[in-house]
Amino acid sequence: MNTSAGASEKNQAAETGGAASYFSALWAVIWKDLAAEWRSRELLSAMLVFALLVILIFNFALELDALARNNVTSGVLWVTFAFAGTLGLNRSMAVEKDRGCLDGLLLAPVDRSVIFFGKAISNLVFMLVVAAIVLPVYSILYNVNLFRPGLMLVIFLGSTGYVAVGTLLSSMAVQARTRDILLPILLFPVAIPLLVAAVKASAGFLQALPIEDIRPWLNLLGVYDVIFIAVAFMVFDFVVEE
Amino acid sequence: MDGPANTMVYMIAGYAVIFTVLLVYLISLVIRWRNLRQEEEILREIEKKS
Amino acid sequence: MMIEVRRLIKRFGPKLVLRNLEFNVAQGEFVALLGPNGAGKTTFLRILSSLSRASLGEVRIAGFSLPHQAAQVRQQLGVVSHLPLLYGELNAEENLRFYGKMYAVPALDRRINEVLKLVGLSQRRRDLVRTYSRGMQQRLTIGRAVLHNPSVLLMDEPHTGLDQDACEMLDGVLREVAAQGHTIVMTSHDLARAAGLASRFDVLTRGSIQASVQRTDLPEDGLLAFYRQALESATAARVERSAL
Amino acid sequence: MDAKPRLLTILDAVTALMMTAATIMVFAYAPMEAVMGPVQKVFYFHVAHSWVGMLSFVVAGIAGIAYLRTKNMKWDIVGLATVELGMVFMLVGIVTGSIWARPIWNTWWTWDPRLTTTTIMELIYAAYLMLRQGIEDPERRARFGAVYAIVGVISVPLTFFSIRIFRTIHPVVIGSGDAGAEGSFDMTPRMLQVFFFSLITFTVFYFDLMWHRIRLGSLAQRVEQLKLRLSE
Repeated sequence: MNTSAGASEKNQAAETGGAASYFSALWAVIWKDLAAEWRSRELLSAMLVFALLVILIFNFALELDALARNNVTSGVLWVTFAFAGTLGLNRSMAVEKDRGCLDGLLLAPVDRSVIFFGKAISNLVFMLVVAAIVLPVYSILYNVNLFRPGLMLVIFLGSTGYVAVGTLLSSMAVQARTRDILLPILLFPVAIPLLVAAVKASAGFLQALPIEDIRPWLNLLGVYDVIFIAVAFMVFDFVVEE
Repeated sequence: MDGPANTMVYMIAGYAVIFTVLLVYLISLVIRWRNLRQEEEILREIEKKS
Repeated sequence: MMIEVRRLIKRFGPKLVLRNLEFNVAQGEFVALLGPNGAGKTTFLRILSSLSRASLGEVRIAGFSLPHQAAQVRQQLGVVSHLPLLYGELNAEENLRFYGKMYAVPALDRRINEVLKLVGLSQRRRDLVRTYSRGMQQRLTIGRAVLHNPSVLLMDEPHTGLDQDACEMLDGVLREVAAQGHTIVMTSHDLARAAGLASRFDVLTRGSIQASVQRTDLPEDGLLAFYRQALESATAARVERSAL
Repeated sequence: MDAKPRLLTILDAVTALMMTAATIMVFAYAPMEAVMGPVQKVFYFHVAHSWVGMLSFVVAGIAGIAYLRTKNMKWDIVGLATVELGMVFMLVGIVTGSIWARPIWNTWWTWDPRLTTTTIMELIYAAYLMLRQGIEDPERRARFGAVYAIVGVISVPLTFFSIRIFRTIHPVVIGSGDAGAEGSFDMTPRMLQVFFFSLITFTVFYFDLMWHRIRLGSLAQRVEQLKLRLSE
């Protein structure tokens, strides 16, 4: 048996092509999520319809007249993203869990962080797609211009932190008996600093406040992203490995 | 008239809350302890029999 | 030895699921792991496949030990569980391509063609997996498991939920896979099915291997008798132990 | 381990003595505050409770890390014990704070950073308990609990800062802080003595309760194991 010789060869290959095979596997995870979603559009359509419904309900609940709108737009947007986000996060993990695909991913000879980052990035894409559709709709419905580069930055930073924590927590939630209700309960309290900062920063850009007033919130968003990506990266192994 | 405000009621309420909650928690500890001991004994009996 | 397991113990809380299990499989063997429900077959297979950790004991696969060299072990393993591990919204080819990238399979396109031919799904390669019958899914699952040419193939009840015809087709695929020199461990509670496939039969009950026999040493139609005897002696041993 | 350890009995006695002493000090030794009157006396125990609540959540994070490193079930019992205690103490902290705020700030509730943060902490640990409830397998329950405790304890300071950027009206008791905050006061030496004595007393009380709660946790674990073994 040439197993040992073959192994050392394989080791060498892993060392030289480590980064390349890491990113090829990472891309494979992202690609299969996006391709599957492109076929069924199950998750995105659910997220979108839900997001639009939330905005509609806010319209009547808050009587979004022109004056009120300026103040609450960022709040309404982030509540919408957060709710639609949990919907997507839950579903995207449940799909893996139900057909045993999570085991399939874990069986692959790749670092666990590939699975985490792959799922997180595809979740991020879903959230950004929802945002990309909600923003123009909101702009038209309420006649406000939401297309400001600052706001885009905030949405990107906020969504990044949200999916980092959300992917970690959803991979725990789907393994619990109460999985359908658990994710928002786990996610919202730890995402509060992120949501506060995102709402405030968005409002700042919408009201065209000077950048000095917005910077603390942007910093907070950045710090949250860095800390929670690092933490999730470190503890994800413990969530998926028995 | 610049003496201390009359806030005696709030003080009493505050300490009443503190001591009540702590007492309730202590009692819950004792009750849980007892129930578990009973359960443990019953289970040990069953284990012996089987 | 392709698989070496020494004094393996697995406990769930206080529950001992595997007790001092010893198990060795040589290169090219096809071992059927038989045993009643709840004997620990699935748990054992999950430990071999690196999805679960042993509480104590030593597991070596293709010379690599678990869990420290899990990545190397995983490269050597193909696993078929009772769930399909396939994505319903992708077609057969895309499923294989995805797993091929995860395993960094070289010359992937050619390999995918080979595998699809092996499991007889070349015609339906572009159909979404969710439209497949249970039998076709199971064949694709096996294709997925052998895609990266693993030296060891682990299968947990691969015949579950299949009708007679599908079982026959699956058996055909399995024989071909075995003929390619893969080492195979398959759990089953269907003795007749296992009898037609495996080269060795091990009985796992009460958390350890109670008996093992080579196909060549088995009398004609003797698997059932052998299996019954193994279970009885295990029960007798337990009664003796508890009487002491 | 069934018999109560001697040291625990001693600790119980010491705690009881200190609690009595602290209570007497608050009512008989601490001077009346000139502006706020008697309600200011709530402050001694209020701060002590909040401090213990904080402490216990930090311990939960540490126990979580320790569990993930060692996989020793003891740390899981410690984690659950400290979360439960933290919830009780923090609840008292919040309620007493609210009672104090009513006459001083003229409102039961303000969205000030400390109040809000502590409330969110309660929610985080309520979620922690719900997560545990949803998982049967003790080993997985411990693992997930540990992960969530770590995530929780990291998010708390961030929550605090995020709300801190809003203007606070909570008095900063130690350090100069924003002196303009309404309801702040200078502590006389006697007040300081009572204050620190309360802090120490409640810290001792925490460790005493932890010991009891860990014993309860071990007992619960034994019972669960017995049940599992019998259901085999």
